[in-house]
Amino acid sequence: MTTTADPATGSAPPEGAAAPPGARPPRWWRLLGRDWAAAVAATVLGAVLLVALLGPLLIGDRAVRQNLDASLRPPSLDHGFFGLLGTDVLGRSVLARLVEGAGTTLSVAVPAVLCSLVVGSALGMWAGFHGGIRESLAMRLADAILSFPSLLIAVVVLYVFAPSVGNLVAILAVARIPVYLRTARAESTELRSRLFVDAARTFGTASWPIIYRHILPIALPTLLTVATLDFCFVMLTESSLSFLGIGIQPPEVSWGLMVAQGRQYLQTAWWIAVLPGVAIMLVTVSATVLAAWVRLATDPAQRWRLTLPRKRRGTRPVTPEVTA
Amino acid sequence: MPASTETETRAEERPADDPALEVRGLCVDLHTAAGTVRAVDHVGFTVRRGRTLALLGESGCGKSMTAQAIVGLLDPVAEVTGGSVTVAGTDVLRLSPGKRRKLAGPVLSIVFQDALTALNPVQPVGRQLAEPFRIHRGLSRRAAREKAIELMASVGIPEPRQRARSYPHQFSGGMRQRLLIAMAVALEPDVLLADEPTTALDVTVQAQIMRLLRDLQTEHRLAVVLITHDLAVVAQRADDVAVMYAGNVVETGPVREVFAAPRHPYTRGLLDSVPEHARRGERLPAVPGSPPELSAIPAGCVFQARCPLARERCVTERPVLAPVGAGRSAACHFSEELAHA
Amino acid sequence: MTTKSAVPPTPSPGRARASLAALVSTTLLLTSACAVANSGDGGDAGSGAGGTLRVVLGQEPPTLEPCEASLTSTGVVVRSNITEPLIERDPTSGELLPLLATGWQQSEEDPTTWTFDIREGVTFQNGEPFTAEDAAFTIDRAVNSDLACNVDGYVFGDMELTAEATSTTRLTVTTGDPDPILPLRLSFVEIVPRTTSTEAKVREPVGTGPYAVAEWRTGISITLRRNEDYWGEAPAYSTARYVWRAESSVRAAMIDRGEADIAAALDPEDATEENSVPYPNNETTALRLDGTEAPLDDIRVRRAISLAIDRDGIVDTLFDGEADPAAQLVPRGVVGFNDELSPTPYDPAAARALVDEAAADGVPVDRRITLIARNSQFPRVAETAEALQYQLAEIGLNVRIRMTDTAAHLQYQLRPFPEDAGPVALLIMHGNQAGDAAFTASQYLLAEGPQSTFGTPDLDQRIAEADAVAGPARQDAFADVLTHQDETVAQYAYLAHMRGLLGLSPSVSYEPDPATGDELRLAEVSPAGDPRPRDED
Amino acid sequence: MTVFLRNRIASSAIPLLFVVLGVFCLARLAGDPVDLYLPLSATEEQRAEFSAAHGFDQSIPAQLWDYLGQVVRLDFGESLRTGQSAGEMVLTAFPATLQLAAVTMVIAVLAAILVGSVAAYRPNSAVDRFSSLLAMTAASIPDFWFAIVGVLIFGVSLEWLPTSGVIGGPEIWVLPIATLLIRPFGVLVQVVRGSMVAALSAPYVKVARSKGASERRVVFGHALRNATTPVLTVAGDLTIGLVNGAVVVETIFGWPGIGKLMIDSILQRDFAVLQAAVLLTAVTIFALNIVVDVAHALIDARVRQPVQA
Repeated sequence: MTTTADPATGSAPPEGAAAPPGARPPRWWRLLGRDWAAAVAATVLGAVLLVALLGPLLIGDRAVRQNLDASLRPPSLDHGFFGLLGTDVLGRSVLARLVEGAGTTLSVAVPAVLCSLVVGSALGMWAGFHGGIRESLAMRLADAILSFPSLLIAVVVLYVFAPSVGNLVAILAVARIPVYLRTARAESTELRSRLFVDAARTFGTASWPIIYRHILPIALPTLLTVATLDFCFVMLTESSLSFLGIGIQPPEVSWGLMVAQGRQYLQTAWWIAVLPGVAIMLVTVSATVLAAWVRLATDPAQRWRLTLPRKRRGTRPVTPEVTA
Repeated sequence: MPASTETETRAEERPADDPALEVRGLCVDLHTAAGTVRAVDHVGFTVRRGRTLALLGESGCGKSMTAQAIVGLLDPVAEVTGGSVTVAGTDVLRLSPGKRRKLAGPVLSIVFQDALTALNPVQPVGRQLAEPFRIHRGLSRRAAREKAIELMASVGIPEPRQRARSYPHQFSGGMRQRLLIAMAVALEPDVLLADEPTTALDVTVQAQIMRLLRDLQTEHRLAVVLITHDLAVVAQRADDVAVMYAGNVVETGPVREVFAAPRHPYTRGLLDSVPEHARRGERLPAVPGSPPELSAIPAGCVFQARCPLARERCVTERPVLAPVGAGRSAACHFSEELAHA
Repeated sequence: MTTKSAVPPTPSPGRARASLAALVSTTLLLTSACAVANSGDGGDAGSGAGGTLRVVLGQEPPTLEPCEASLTSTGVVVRSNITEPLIERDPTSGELLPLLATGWQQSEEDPTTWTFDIREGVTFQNGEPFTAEDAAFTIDRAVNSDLACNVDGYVFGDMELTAEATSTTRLTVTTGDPDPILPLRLSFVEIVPRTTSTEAKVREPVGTGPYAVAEWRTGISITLRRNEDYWGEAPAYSTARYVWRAESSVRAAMIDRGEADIAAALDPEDATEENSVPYPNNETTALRLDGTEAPLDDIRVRRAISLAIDRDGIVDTLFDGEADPAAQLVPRGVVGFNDELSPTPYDPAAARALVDEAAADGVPVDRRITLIARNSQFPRVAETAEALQYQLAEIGLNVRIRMTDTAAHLQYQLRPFPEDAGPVALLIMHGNQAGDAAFTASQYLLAEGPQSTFGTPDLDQRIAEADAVAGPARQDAFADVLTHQDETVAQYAYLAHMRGLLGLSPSVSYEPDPATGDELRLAEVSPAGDPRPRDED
Repeated sequence: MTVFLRNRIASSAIPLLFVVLGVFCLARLAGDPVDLYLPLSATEEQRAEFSAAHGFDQSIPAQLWDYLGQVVRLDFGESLRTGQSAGEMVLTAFPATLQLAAVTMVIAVLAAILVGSVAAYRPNSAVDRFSSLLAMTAASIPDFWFAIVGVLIFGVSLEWLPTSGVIGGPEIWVLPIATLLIRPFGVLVQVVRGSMVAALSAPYVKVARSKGASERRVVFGHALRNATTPVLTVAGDLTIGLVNGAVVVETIFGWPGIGKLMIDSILQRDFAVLQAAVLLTAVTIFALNIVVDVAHALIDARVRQPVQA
């Protein structure tokens, strides 16, 4: 299948262009360097990750240190580094809280997305690969989860059991499983019908190796794209739960909680809600941009797009202009 | 080139010996990560009505890109940087996209190799076959549909009226290729480019498809450019051949003469590597070594690295495609030596 | 999705197009035909005299059943608007005033019997005349029926009570034990006609009030129409319409925009001079400390907690100054309020010393205390909890916050308390709307009180004694109870006497009183520039 | 198709039962409603009486059995909070949510197809980058934040729109729809763009161009329909999210929809209403999934018929 190297009809790189035989593909950071948007996105994400990991060491207890006399100070240079982004109603440094919140936010969103990604994808690919009763079982399971009010689970877990980050992650993860399940199912159903899987199956290989070796690599880019979108969704849901009072519990702080609590001060102290909102936005936009880029960069059939000189990116895909 | 010997079945505005397609000095540049490289380098050839030119070469030699440049369907990384493509007396490269679209179908048409992906999977085939009539003839939905059914019958699809409602995945590979060909010849174009139309098919079906192409060519007096890597197909089907190597045409001429006495070491290498009779369906046999990367094409002869005859001159001076006999040309400093070898 | 035929029938593209068209038209139909929106009734025309008074509440009343009127969200609409009690209590002075009863008297010889003179010439909104029989019926329905009325539990507890009409204008009420404050209790009973169901609660009641229910569009609005046959002074507005928005900022925006004339309970950050007025709402906030669990079982720790709270700081920053630091569970104006108590000063050093002292005696002061507060209990409750948590942590206590919803909060508030909850500091807000500390003491101070975690026999004794007396002696007795609780029990670390913020459009004139949050008297609202005297007959 | 529908509907019954079961049990885990509905000082007898009257004194399996018996007779019980029939309350609230969801999704899908196609037509062009950024930003704005800012700007400062409510002309729809729209729009633009880029680089698009098809015909006649499948799936999921309760929008704008009803009944432990609401939304969601599947089949013949080997 892969021996037909002539790409005349596909969207593959034109002959010999991007990947001449034996040539190393351009290193990823060189590709990244060529795409300023992806480079900026990677920088932002890297910085956030760094802040989330190291920030708490630098800020000490400033995220929770209250000073009722310093309530609602607007962002200014007058009150030192930690007064740079103003204070909240309890006189806590918004900057310190943003730093502290980065860790909490990521430690909710990342595990939640990963859990639902892994469980949902595995179930979905398994279901799509086998079809039949197993497929409809998995799909109805997805339907059931989707139609189950996740708010109820949240209320029960948070009010009846201990409200903890772990429980929050579990709720968010379970609620998002169907999305991956359905996506993975769709991909693997389509792939199942392709010859190479059939061939592999007739040799008596067990199903998981086939799924792992043949289906996963092809379904993964789509699943990862969904996961990035979901990353944003999870952060926003966490915020909505805080809006309804059942999210992260103070004095822990997350961006979502900051937005939810700060919404009351939109008119009087915009910085409390807007800054964490911007942080959520920056992270999700960066994640999406980077995911789109990774998808291009890891797809041999699409990678050539990244190698285009900037000025030609926008030219229409048909009828080349004549320059001769 | 010898004039067509086929009987003319219909009146023609243009003189019979006027070339239907004339490509001159066509250059295509690729913009890659490593920089801009030339993928098609001053390629030129001529095809007359009713005749078939085979564009022969290994994968990656630029033959498909040449075809796509001619029909104006290059990917955005590729850019035509020079030359002319004259069809029906006009250089299509200088036309506006709109005017060019008007020629696509009635004048210039192309058949792609993988019919499964080349047919729209979510449209019934009848609708896809009817599309040229809707676009260029402005026929009503119903009339175009009738035309499509006729067309399906003419390429040998059984029960065309029922099958028109089916979708591409419900046809076998050979049938799909027939549909694709039918779509390409729907408006009886002057020039048909067939880009490896049989690669994805098994041997018996390949023969049927080639027969179909020949019948259609005879019927409509098509000028056919057959892009292939299959020597046997060239030998049986083409009148003329243009051998491509690393973006350059290295030898052209009537098939019989070129195959009998190649005047370029690459052509010769190709033929030599086929034991006695070239077998149909076989991949292009290996000439020792591999073609140069496009980014590292030497200054002199493009074939020097693999050429048994390579000498000092080949390193510094690139041979031009020069006449080596009646209707034949080769791009080798030592083509005379080959003639006597 | 597999079919057996070799060439299966396939839908023509026309069919797909038709289904798209169907989808679009269904959507349009759905949006245009259904009844939620686009059903404006033009009643929004403004608030001129005789126009519509527009009130925005925080939530839709679950019901308008009068015997549920002690529920704030029901009472604010029903009380004194749709229905009226026999006696009303002046929210400011605490004085009892005649309403549907013109006079009342406790029998000299039998202190368990009270007689009430019933006002004549009053008719219900359904045209029926109001008589003593209706009053007797209402009391019986509220207290003795199987309806499980809120007012029954809230005001009467398990009192025995019989009501009897001796004539059309005279009502006799008999209690099991002598009850000096029966008239006050009866001020919570909203009178309904005899024809009201005793089997089920009614959603849209009939009463004698200045307004009658005109229309209740579930989820959208409640419209009241002026009762033209009202026995008292006619209110200024011919109609009143209630809507509800959960977000304070939206309620404030509606006032600012002129979409509403009155908005219930604004948060401080949404309130401006132009759109709101503050009013004391009788609510007091405090931390209830569970004296049965270490380390809270040590009075030094409880006192330390009181010392650790920066009441002035919290009042100034979190409540925007719209509250007063509290020294007791009842606000001024309630019988039993002790003028001599002053709020514990903020003294973290002293508090820390107390904690250290307790720790030295082996009290496990580092045991984790759970600070439980309820979402939207009062504005900025989460911030208040965080401030308390921080201040308690500053004196060396280990406190975590748990925000709950009402149902979960109630489990901690009411006996029986959840087991294994550990030491709990519950943030409570107590509103004594009856104006008598007896209601507070029986709930919050008795050792076995439904909302009390512990107490002392001595305190119980004093409460019982105070409850039996009336007049000035009652005031002194309850004042003494409150002091005693502070000195020997210290179950509560008081926070503040709260004030509410009522959104008020400049186009209307209304003066909120301490009861406004529970009982918004529409008849007292008038267009601006036409101030109506409050009818305090 | 009928066989397919029948199987789908039949196979939905069991998960539906699980949903009902789950909600029933979880709701009871969430706490006893007795305290909420009885006065603070209610006596033990009153509590017992209340519990008995509503069946809370029985074991959960017994309660469930009774409940299922009622549901079969389409009796969903009575709201503890309002005393109304739970079924009636839910049916009154549902249209408001459905209207919001339907209008939002129609606008979101159409707008996303337009913007996404334009972006995909020239991948990585300025237009593409701008619209993708717009979409991503839209998708990452917290909805309650957007709603409140919208109220403050358009309701109070500019006075263009009413702040909230459902009484009035078409203008009352603007802010709630806009709030609901941002996320589905943002997500769908990215999905449309992604699948359109793939579709536009497919060989059949080249073939269409080789037939002289106009760019409009290429984009909307050939590529779009091929790109619909993922869009349809995602749009279905997003619609489910909306049907399951536009809680935030309903709360802020005072829309009497099912989301608000559901959260209220959760907070008020109003089991009958909660169960009826979940049952109704679950049925709707199952139906919606079936509709999406049928739409898939209508759009793509390969879903209907097995691929020929």
